[in-house]
Amino acid sequence: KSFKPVVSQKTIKIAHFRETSALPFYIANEKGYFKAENLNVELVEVDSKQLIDTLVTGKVDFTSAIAWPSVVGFEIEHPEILKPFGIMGESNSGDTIDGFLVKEDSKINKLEDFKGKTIAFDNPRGIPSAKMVFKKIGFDPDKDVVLMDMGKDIIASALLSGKVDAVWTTQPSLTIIANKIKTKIVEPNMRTRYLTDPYWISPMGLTTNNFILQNREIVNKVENALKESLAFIQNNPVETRIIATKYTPLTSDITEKMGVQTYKSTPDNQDYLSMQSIVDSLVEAQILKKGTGLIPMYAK
Amino acid sequence: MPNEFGLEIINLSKSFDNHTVFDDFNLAIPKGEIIGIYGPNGCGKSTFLHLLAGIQEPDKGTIRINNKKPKEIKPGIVFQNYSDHLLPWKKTMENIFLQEKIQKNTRSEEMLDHLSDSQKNLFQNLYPYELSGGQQQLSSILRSLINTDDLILLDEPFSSLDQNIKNQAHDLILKNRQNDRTIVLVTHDLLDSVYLSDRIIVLKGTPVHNKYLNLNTKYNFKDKIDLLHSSFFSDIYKQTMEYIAS
Amino acid sequence: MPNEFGLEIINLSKSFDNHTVFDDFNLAIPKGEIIGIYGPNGCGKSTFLHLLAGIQEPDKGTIRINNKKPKEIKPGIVFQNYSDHLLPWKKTMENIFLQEKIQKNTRSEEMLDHLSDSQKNLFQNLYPYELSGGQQQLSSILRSLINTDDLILLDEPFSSLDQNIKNQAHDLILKNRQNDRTIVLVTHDLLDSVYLSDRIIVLKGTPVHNKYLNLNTKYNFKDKIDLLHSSFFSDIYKQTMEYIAS
Amino acid sequence: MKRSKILYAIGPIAILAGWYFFAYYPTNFNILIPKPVQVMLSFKNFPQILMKSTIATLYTWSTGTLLGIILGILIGFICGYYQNLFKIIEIPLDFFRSIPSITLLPIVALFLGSGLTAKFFIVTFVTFLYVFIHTTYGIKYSRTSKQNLALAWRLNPWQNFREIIFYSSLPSIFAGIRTAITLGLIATISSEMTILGTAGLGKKIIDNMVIYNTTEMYEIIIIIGLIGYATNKLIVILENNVIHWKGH
Amino acid sequence: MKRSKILYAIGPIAILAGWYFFAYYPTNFNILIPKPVQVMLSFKNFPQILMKSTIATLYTWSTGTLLGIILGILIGFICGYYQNLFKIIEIPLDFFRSIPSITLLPIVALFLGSGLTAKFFIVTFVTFLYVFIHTTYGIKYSRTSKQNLALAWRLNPWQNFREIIFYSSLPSIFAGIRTAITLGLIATISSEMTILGTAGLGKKIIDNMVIYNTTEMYEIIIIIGLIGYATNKLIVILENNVIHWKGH
Ligand SMILES: Nc1ncnc2c1ncn2[C@@H]1O[C@H](COP(=O)(O)OP(=O)(O)OP(=O)(O)O)[C@@H](O)[C@H]1O
Ligand SMILES: Nc1ncnc2c1ncn2[C@@H]1O[C@H](COP(=O)(O)OP(=O)(O)OP(=O)(O)O)[C@@H](O)[C@H]1O
Ligand SMILES: [Mg+2]
Ligand SMILES: [Mg+2]
Repeated sequence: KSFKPVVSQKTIKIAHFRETSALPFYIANEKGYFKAENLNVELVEVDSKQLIDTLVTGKVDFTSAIAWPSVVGFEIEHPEILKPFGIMGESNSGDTIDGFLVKEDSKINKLEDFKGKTIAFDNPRGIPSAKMVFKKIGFDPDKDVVLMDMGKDIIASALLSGKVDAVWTTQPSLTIIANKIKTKIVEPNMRTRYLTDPYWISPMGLTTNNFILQNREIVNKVENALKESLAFIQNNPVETRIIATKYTPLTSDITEKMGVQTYKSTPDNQDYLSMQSIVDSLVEAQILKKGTGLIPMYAK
Repeated sequence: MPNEFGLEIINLSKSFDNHTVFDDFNLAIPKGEIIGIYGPNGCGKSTFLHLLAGIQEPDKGTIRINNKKPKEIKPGIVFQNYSDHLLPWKKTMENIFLQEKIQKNTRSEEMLDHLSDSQKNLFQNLYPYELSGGQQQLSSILRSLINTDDLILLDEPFSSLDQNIKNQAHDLILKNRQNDRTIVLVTHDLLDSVYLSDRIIVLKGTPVHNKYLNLNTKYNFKDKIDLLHSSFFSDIYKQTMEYIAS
Repeated sequence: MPNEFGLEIINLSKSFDNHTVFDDFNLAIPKGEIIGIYGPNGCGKSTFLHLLAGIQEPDKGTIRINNKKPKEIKPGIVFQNYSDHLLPWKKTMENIFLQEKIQKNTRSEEMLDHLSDSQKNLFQNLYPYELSGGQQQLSSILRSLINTDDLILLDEPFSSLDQNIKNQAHDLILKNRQNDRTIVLVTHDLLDSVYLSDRIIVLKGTPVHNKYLNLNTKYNFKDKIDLLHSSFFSDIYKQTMEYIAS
Repeated sequence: MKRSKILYAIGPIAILAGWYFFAYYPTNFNILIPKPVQVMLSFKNFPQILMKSTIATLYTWSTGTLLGIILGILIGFICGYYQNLFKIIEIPLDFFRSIPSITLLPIVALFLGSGLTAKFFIVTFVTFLYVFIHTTYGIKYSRTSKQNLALAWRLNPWQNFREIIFYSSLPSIFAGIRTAITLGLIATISSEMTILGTAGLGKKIIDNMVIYNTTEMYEIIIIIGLIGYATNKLIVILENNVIHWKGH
Repeated sequence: MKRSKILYAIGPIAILAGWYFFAYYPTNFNILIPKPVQVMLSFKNFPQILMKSTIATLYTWSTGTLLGIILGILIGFICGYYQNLFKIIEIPLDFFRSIPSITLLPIVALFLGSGLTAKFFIVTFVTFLYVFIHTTYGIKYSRTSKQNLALAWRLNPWQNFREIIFYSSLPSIFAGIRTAITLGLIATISSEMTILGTAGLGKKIIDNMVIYNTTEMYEIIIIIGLIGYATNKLIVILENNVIHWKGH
């Protein structure tokens, strides 16, 4: 790998795709935390599937949160390029991040009621965790329930037309659909309640090893700015949501009610264990061909 | 009581854009005749056949064939540009019998008796676009003669035929005369026309009004050579040329 | 020293699938002649013209026109199915001058002197598909005569013309004779052929070998009527018919 | 004429009626169907909210499509004439044609980035493909009689194209253009949905889809549909004026 | 013949060469391009890994497309003959044709659910549209001379269709079919990406995209491309055998 000289005062580019998962970056940008660190930051909007591509081809220096399958999958194909930092997820003490939506008049109120029912997941990562959860309560997840993937755009139609009995989705869809049609949320944050608490869904952001080697200082500054953001989220839930409205397509009636993910700037040992079990479950579910150790990826 | 006309045209008018081809044209022909139509290029002969065939609609006026409307009869027709009217996706023989097959689901095999073996072979094996012009025209004539009850329309049907095949075609047409069938023959060859027709209508440039020559051409000669050298024919020839030049 | 042939065919062979049309055919014609081709339907007349025009390739043999290869000359041509070979997207007059416009970027207006005003109007204002058959054929003849240097190919070019227009076409063709221009005329009308041609080649069914009648038809009559009634013509007529029947 | 206008109205009226019905009739999903009146009213705000996106979409679409059409006709002609060239590009074309552009997008983005260039490339490529195919079809099935004329006249390829083949192929080319402008519009909007770009209706669709703003979604659908319909109508009118020799 | 085979090889070889080049030449994106050899080797595992998905895709695609083609020809003929019916459906068709199916999907899903029915509906609808348009074009531009024959013979609509119009329109219909099978394949895969369905290559694409398994992604792209190419080739062979009267 070639070493390029450090260029000072250069613009730091951060890729995002206008989702709440990039909130810490939006807040740092909005509240001037990047500026305070003397960073000149540009937020670059890209397609959600292009985040890692733009990062590894050098078009940007950082990306916002990307879920484990992509990060780990890329690491397996091309080891030692990506560098995750921070973590994002859900916790029992935090907001509602995911849940099952059922029709308001549905008799389903708890996990046990799902026996014999069909559930659509708008996110393939949901299915392996759901299987583990159902196992915990004594179901055979391959027999007692039908779990299927479905595109985000049609889960509401599927629920309304009775094609499925429930849909499992995450924020902000959870709030949006609940807002739009008469539904109730069942078993919010099942992963923290039945698996591990907190349940870490993804890193907070990514950069590359190459970039760190040449720009360690900048990376530190970015991390500092994001730490400020996390504190802000903790202390200013209302303003956080106003900023979310500004940076995403979401309208205020949604952001006001929506749950915000739990973030942590540096994982500890317990977190690594929890994260690793998630990755392992992805392997078990055959979403990933094989796993990788997350600690080496995070280690500096 | 129905009238006895094979063909009756009343007050027919037809124009293209600003060019009037027929203007209040009237004609009545007894049943069962062969009628020759003779006239200069562009005087409306093909248009007349298209009107009889129901391919074009008159702007005004009435056409009756055996007292029926054009839409009620199913004419046989040889078009002036015959090669465009054979269907290239069917063998020539299928083309010849297609109209009959569609309309009556029969096949008048006896028609083939008039063909030589080599002609039969040709029509059986080749698609129309593989035939020579004259071969295409002969097959078009055959097609028009099969299965048609009231009306056969022949637009310059011998233009590509050699002497022998032309005679063959003449025989075919004469054999297919019937008491209630009108045959309309357009040709620039006056001898052919006189030879085949009972009557020749001579037209003279557009628009066609009610002034036209209506020549009786029934005769008693044994063959075409006799006819050619007869004063009967030279009379008709003179009358026709004079009328057209007038 | 180049030979003096306007048209030279050496060992020409041409088949379609398993049907041989020409088999080692040879012919040599002096420069500047009008040659009539006479023969039964399907004997290969149109195929011969297509070979001369470069539309089809011989299987074997050589063709020379004024000692040039077919690809080196730009012939004028009237096709047997003339109406298919006028371009419907251009007015008739543009069609008539198109070949010249493309090849020389000139416009031989003098050609129009031979037309009547009403003919000129017709060709100027109408698209080919709006013309009658005879009008289309006349415009095809005009197109073939304009701008062609070495060779003019006429396949049954009078089949749809009335008497007067046919005479007009005859005049046009005779006026366009040139010392180094060969005109090949295919027609089933022997009188027309004798009237126009210096020589008639009589073919007799397929395949065409080297047996054919090569009739000198130069004569000295004032007009067609004289010719028709001459013993010169009836001699040629007899010879031709006998040869074909043999 | 009056009667034919009534016929044209039947389709849209039926759709509108269906829309009204499903928006108000108590099905279990009528809540996801916005009320027609609401959608109509939302057009009031078109200038502020959707004008800019509409213009952006129209710009990408028209430029890319025009280029694709011209390339399609020209390369189609060249390939129709030089069969050898056609053989060279035939396999790659038929190969890539079948792959959904969403799959090729990441690869295209590698080479052209994910900006305007990639967007134009995709729109132009799609329209090119269909105009190209239909041009070659037009040439393939142009009448032998006309090509015999070109042979006898020794027309060179360009003369042949200009005077005969182009006109012969026009019906087929127009059919290709109608397919292409529609697919070009779809490609424009789809690529606005995924590829970064300043604005565009595709972007608005995604934004509204995320928040289930069905009213604006339907408004956008109507705008796109109207654009597609109007362009098709224009092309048909153009076609009927140009090809006066229909059937001959 | 040997020479022409070489020509056919040039395109694929050029693409392969380009692929090799970009996979090994040190650009900033060459790590995102899998090595050709790896992808070739991965075909070893095709039976276990992709066979089932391929069959699922082939099934949806072929069934939906076949239905769409038949409907397109039939309804195209009916509309070509009964201009009034055409007028009724023209506006809705040109309207919906231009809207990306991804936008219509939520609406379709409301009515047809989000299962196989919706998938078939979309594939059939897309193929129908293009075959339909090209059938009407074939009819519109079928030769006057042949229609004069139909008039003189007083053929009823069905006889006219069976004996004349169908054959006259075949070149145009085949062009439509070639467009339609490709778009049908694209529609199948795109809907497998979003609509529910256990298997299908579209699903595999999404799965592999998410985990950056570019090797299998490229394998799938190659499979789709080959399917598309092979089908196109078959159609062309069929076409050339059926339409022996080309140009006449
Ligand atoms: N494409 C083809 N395929 C097969 N046979 C053909 C083809 N073209 C011509 N032929 C055959 O070649 C022979 C000669 O045809 P050609 O058109 O030259 O005859 P011709 O002398 O012009 O006849 P006519 O006086 O009827 O015009 C015919 O028997 C015809 O069947
Ligand atoms: N579609 C059309 N548009 C305009 N004028 C037309 C159309 N069809 C025919 N005509 C005109 O009508 C007149 C008659 O044409 P028609 O074909 O009936 O003549 P014809 O008597 O058959 O001539 P010919 O002996 O040359 O075949 C011609 O002057 C022609 O220009
Ligand atoms: Mg006529
Ligand atoms: Mg001939």
